[in-house]
Amino acid sequence: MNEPSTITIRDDVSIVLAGPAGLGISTIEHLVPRILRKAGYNVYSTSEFMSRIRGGSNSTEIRVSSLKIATYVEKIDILVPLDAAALQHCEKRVSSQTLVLGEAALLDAKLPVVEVPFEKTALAAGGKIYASAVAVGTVCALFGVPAELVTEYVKHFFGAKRPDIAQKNAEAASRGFDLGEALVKRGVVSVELARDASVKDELFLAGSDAIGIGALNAGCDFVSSYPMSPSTGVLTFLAQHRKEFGIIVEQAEDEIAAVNMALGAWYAGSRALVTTSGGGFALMTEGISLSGMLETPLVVHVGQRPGPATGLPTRTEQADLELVLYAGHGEFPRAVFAPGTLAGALEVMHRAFTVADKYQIPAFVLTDQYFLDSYAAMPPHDLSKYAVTKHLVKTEKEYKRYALAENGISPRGIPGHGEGIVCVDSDEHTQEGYISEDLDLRTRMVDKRLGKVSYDPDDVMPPRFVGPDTFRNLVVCWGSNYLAVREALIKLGWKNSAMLHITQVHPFHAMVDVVLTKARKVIVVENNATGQLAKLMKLSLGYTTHEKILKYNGMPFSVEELVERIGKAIA
Amino acid sequence: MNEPSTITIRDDVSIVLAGPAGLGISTIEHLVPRILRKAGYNVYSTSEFMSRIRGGSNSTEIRVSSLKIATYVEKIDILVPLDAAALQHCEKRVSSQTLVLGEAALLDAKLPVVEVPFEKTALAAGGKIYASAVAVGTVCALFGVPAELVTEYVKHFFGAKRPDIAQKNAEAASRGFDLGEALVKRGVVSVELARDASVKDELFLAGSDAIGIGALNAGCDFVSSYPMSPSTGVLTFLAQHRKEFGIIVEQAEDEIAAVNMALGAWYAGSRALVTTSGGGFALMTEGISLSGMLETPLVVHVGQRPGPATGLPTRTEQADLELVLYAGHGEFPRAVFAPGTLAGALEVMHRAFTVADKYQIPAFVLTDQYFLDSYAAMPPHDLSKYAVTKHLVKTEKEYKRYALAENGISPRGIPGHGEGIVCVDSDEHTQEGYISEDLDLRTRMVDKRLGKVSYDPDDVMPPRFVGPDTFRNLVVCWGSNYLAVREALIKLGWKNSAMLHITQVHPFHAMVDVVLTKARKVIVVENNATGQLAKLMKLSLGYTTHEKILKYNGMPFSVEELVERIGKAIA
Amino acid sequence: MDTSAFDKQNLDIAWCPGCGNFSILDALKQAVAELGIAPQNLVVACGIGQAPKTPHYFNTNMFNGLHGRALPAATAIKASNPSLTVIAEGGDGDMYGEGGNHFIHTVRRNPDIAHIVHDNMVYGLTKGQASPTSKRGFVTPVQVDGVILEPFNPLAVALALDASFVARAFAGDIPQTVEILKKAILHKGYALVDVFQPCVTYNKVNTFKWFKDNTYYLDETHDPSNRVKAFELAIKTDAYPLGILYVNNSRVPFEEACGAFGEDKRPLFERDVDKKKVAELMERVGKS
Amino acid sequence: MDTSAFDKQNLDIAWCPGCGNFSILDALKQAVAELGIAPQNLVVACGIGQAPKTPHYFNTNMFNGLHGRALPAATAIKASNPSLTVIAEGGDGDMYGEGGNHFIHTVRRNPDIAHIVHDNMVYGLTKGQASPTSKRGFVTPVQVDGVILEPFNPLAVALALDASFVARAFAGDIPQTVEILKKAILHKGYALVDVFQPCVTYNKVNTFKWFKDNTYYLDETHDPSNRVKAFELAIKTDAYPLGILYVNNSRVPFEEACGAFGEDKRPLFERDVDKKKVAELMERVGKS
Ligand SMILES: Cc1ncc(C[n+]2csc(CCOP(=O)(O)OP(=O)(O)O)c2C)c(N)n1
Ligand SMILES: Cc1ncc(C[n+]2csc(CCOP(=O)(O)OP(=O)(O)O)c2C)c(N)n1
Ligand code: SF4
Ligand code: SF4
Ligand SMILES: [Mg+2]
Ligand SMILES: [Mg+2]
Repeated sequence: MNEPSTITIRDDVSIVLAGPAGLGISTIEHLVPRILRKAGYNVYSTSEFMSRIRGGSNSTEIRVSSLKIATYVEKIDILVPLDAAALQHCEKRVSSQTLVLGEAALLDAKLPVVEVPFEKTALAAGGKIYASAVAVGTVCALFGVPAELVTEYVKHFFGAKRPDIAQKNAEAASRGFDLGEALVKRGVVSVELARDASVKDELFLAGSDAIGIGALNAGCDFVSSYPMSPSTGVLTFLAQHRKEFGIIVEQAEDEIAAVNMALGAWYAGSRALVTTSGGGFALMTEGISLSGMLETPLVVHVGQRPGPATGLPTRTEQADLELVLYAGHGEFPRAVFAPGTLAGALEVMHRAFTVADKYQIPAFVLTDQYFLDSYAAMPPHDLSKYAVTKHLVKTEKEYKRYALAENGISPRGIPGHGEGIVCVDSDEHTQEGYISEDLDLRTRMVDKRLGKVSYDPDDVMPPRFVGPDTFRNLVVCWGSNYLAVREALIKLGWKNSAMLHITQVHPFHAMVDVVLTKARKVIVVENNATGQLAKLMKLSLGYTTHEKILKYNGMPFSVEELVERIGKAIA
Repeated sequence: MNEPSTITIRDDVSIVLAGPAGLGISTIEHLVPRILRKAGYNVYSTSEFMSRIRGGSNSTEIRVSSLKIATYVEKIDILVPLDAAALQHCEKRVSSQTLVLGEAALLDAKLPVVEVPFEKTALAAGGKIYASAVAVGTVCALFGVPAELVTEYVKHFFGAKRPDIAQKNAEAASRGFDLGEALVKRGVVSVELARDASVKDELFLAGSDAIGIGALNAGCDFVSSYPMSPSTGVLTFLAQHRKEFGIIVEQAEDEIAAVNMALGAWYAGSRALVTTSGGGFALMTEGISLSGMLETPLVVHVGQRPGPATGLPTRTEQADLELVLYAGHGEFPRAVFAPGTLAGALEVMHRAFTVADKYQIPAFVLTDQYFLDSYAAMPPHDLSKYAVTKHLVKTEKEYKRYALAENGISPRGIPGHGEGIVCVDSDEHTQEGYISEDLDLRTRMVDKRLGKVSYDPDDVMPPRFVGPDTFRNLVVCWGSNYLAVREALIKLGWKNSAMLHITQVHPFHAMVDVVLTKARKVIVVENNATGQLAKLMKLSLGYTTHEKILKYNGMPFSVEELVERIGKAIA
Repeated sequence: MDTSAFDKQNLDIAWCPGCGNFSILDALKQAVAELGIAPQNLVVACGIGQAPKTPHYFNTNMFNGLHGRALPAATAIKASNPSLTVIAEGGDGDMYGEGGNHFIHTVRRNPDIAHIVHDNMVYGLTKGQASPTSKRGFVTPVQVDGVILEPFNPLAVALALDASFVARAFAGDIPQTVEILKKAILHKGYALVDVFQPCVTYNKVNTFKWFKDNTYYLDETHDPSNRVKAFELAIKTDAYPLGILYVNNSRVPFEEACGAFGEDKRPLFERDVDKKKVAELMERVGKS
Repeated sequence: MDTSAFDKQNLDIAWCPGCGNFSILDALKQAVAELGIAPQNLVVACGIGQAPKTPHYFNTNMFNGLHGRALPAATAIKASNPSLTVIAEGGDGDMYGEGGNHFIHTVRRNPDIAHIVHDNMVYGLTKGQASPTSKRGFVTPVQVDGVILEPFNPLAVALALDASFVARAFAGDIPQTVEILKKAILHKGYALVDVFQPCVTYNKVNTFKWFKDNTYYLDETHDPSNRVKAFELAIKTDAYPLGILYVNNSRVPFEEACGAFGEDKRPLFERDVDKKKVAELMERVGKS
């Protein structure tokens, strides 16, 4: 096969590394973005992978850009397939503008491949397992990263394990670097990309990290969960930092135990978090209702993945909004958040804990696999602005847990803190918390619980409006689609259109209504098959969505796809 | 205290028996309606009771009428309180028109009481425990029932136990009868009520019985459930008749086992039912989603009670509509029914099994405590008209469980029936039923599953429209409120108003839209606090309800209450 | 013993006259009174059924949660604030049926709680269906021809999982039950007390008399450190042993092992989040 | 033995090379082939994890349900059609963690199914967290300082509930595993086979070698009718016995006891509802 002619990539590069699970791809995934960032580039990375531990075909996209981007694109500028299956896996995304690097013979390629002897070089460096380090070197070289930066970082990364392995990998990376440099010199590829001085101040975080940090920063001190992709990353993150923060992180026997532990913990004064995915959350439904009845706060993070049932465990979707909105028998208030950015995740976690505690209700944070497993840069973020207030009282002798207060919120005492005793009851109950069949009291207690939803406007998170004030079309989205929709609209030049990201999905902030009223045409973008936010807008505010842009194959929206579909919708 | 002057009760009598649990009230409850029916009266009975086995105050209302009624009224014409607490319990419902029968001293009564020495007479008849039989005799005598009919029926009822006890009870009833006759002769009370020849052809059934019979008639042959009020009656009914029908009725260790057993049973060709209440259903949420993904049919009966959490276990409410509408993570179709009459329950059970089987989806039947625990008369009903079709195929060698069919419905094979093998999978899957990460196939499988909702119009149950065709106001209700709303409107003389009972709550029959379009004012009557049907009408059809008549203290609507509240709304 | 600190006034107790639950309530009040526990420091977590109504009838903190789910809540309460005395209480259906999974895993987790199960071998509150401990042949409205499942054996299962304290009591004997409960509460770690409790309304087979006739107390000759011997006793069905079958003092309670109470002994609610530490963590993670 | 009736073509097996699951798959295929079971009459019900993928890789009816929920489904499948051979299969997390309640109650219920648990002492599919059978001290990304819970002991728990068949196998020995599986499948009633299975990716402690070094086969001297002795063996942690620990042939399988297959032996799906009988019932109930 022939080498392609020179490719020049400007301002925005998408590198995709693909290969079977367990073949070192996760090493490349980790190293390349971090080295490029050290070199001063804006970097973003996102992975898609199969529900298996070894084999199959996974891929990671690393976007490097002159701009601050953090979204998935379909196009591939540079593809590094680690085996033939990987190349096939990415085939649809390969165009004549794609540079495929690798060993043609090994890849069984029908496409033109720029011959780069990763494996041969690895063998020379000491063994096949160094192929990933070679690839790291090659890719970094294309971006003109200084050679020492690469080898030093590689050494630093492996250093933790064993110095000899670190040295070998650094050597392999160095050899790979030479291969990449040669490509540049030969003029096969040239990358023209602006560096960005602010990168060094930024933090490079996964969505999971942000949720975990956000929880700690909101005073979370108790975590009870059962592993379930894609939410396990949050559990792992918090477990890793458990000791440092003196918090409890317990893997429960099942999700039902997890949610009931969390309620026990809140009852005793802790601030508990449960992290799960749709199927696990489904099992917590009764516990959610218990939170509603006990008026014991609860925060649950739900990392969405495609359902129903087991579905596609490692893929992404936004189809559990209705699940969390209506989970639990009987009627009681709740709050639902869905962050669109890392900073948003930090804020949302704080709001979820605050609202849950202040209003004594369950609060849910909805993310998805795409959000949790992607790494993006975040500008410095002041965490201290999120004050943690524990809405607790020291009890007096005659303390009544469910004292009928004007606003429905009875001061919350906890056992062992004060003179009183604290009784909470899942039956309908008296002000003291004892089982009761007084049917007039029943009505008052229902009114008390439901009355709490008239939130202080300060406690509802406003949506994010972006675009010209004089818009005709409004593109509405929630959760992880924020940045992709924004980038698509920027690419489309806005054209009389604006966007609204609903970060608190329930209850809606008053501004949602205000903005919707102005729109002539409402377009909703959702990663599901039935348009759950559109339904909620109809139900809560009476708005009919004119066009729904939906996707439910397990992948997130790409920017190109949104440019095309939104473009058509606003044409 | 003085005796009240003569009371004449015409056409519609409400007798209320009240007392602590475990004191023979259930005997009276059982006997009086049946004896009065044998005497040719239209009878209805409904109970309200506490969540305790002994003590407290429960009451049963027995309505006897010239008309065919089957609803709860607030007024009490004749009250038989068995103790002081019982009298207090019913106090609010007692008016100057109420005849209170009993022993004033025992009742610690502030109200006028017609002295009837139930206890003294019982002692004379052999012991305090015969007081209930005495009361049965007294009440029946007021209605001019022949004495032998009373004693014979009492003997027949107790006969099953021990003949000597039967004899003693009959004697006590006879003595009670004399007391009643004396009251009539003394002119204290006179009841003027038409007998109805058709009563003898009718069946007197509880809602629970109708659900159970309906299930058997729909070919239900497997029941797996966990006890939970008020749904346990259905489980008990089916367990009692298990042997006779050669079916399996198993008490599961928990609700999760119950729903997964039911799915296993359907997979193997059985027609399984689960009966539960809101809290138990909440635990089945993940299993509901499994039904959606496996395309394995499922029928769940949910007897609603007030929530959240444990709530009021023995009371009534209609607050789990949203729970069943949205239960389960991911997106998949379902059907929801809520019968308003006994005949409706028979039909609905058949429809639920039929739709579940034909479309391979979960189907839900929503009732409530009020519906399940009330006894009403039903005209003769031809059960044979509900044909049972098992939508099963004998498999061929290359059978594919999820063959992509035009209408989304793949012929359903079962193991051990044919040449093929039958594989169902909770992961996204191939046509053969094996786990797959083919993302294009994913989209097709979602479309296949969701595409099934375009039901054959014959498979959707039409709503019940009652009233003048030229109406302005439309009163909409669902489930157990049908008869109370109808009676209230009849009492109100319709006044430009009609009613619509939505028996299949999801998906709506096309006629729902047609009727709603004609209404100038839409009034919704629901036994919950947030108007869940009203929300669904807004979401599905875009209709805003002008007025909601809601109640959520654990009691059903009384006719009087609806006359007042609907009357105001349509004024 | 003066139990007045735990007494409540104007109680309308929902149990049937003669129910074994009254004795368990009395024994429990007496046990906590004798141990000198303040009501403010006692928490009873319970589920749904007749048994879990117990904490409604005396002066204590109460977490009355869901049917079957008291144990996870109790575990978390104790872990959140180890200075509290925590009891999980419920019926045989509650704890071994609906809550069976929590039972086995709480034994493994070993929080320092006393676990009191009112074992009446029937579902009382829902009117008499079989419970996991119902004997074979027990006839109910659902088990029309009698129970066909092997009865659940809570003691044997606890022993199989090396529970740190395994005992059985009989509600018909308050003084002995008080002693057993006191030991269970004092025991450091998970302590199971399965209490035989007559249900006078729905269990006409396993009556007061039946329990009296079919039980005996273990005497000093019994060695509670012998797990195999305890198992042998636990699976006997001719006569059921009462008393403490097994104690394993080598197990560390969950809240001690979980790592949150190393240097800092304060309950979690008294601690404040160290914002600087969070910021440092974010910096470290984000710039790695 | 020719297992071709169970072979599938063009398989893309998702397990790691060297995983113990391959051997269990081979052993199972061989066992059912040797027993002459037709694929059409075999049903494998399973949950979610690496282990429950097994029926995707051979020719059999499959009910691949939810994580932890295979046993209730398997029980109902067998009861709906007793002529099927039914196996429930899954991992240690699946069957003893999420599904723990079904495990204990299925032992009590005693359906005639073989229950095969791939016990790798770790959560494989979700990348290496502790499972209920993980040993103390086992370090994972969540159990950062090692497991602090007492390991779940499936054999001892099964014995505590008088399971009708209790065995342990080791994936490293296919021929013996085949024999044990055959006996379990032939056994009339619930049969537990806990199979030690090395996970080469996430369990670097309990490796092939570890299992080899820490297990031994029971010999003829072992009396499988002795429940106490079996318990004594089951709680040993110095060396783990392999083979059949316990058999109780006196227990009647659930589907026989449930009353639906008295005279009429047909599976439920072959029966039609007798509408006349329903009408008569309605008449009887409604006119009582
Ligand atoms: C999830 C759920 N399922 C079922 C019930 C109904 N329920 C309440 S108590 C109970 C069983 C009571 O039996 P047990 O636990 O033995 O307590 P007892 O009344 O005998 O003391 C049941 C099934 C419930 N409240 N919640
Ligand atoms: C309700 C629910 N919770 C959690 C999960 C995620 N999950 C899938 S497999 C698994 C554990 C796997 O461990 P094990 O059962 O031991 O099987 P193995 O992979 O080790 O064979 C978990 C937690 C799930 N699928 N469903
Ligand atoms: S039903 Fe049984 S357990 Fe419940 S209170 Fe009555 S006697 Fe006690
Ligand atoms: S992760 Fe472990 S159990 Fe799973 S396939 Fe790999 S080796 Fe086997
Ligand atoms: Mg009980
Ligand atoms: Mg495992």
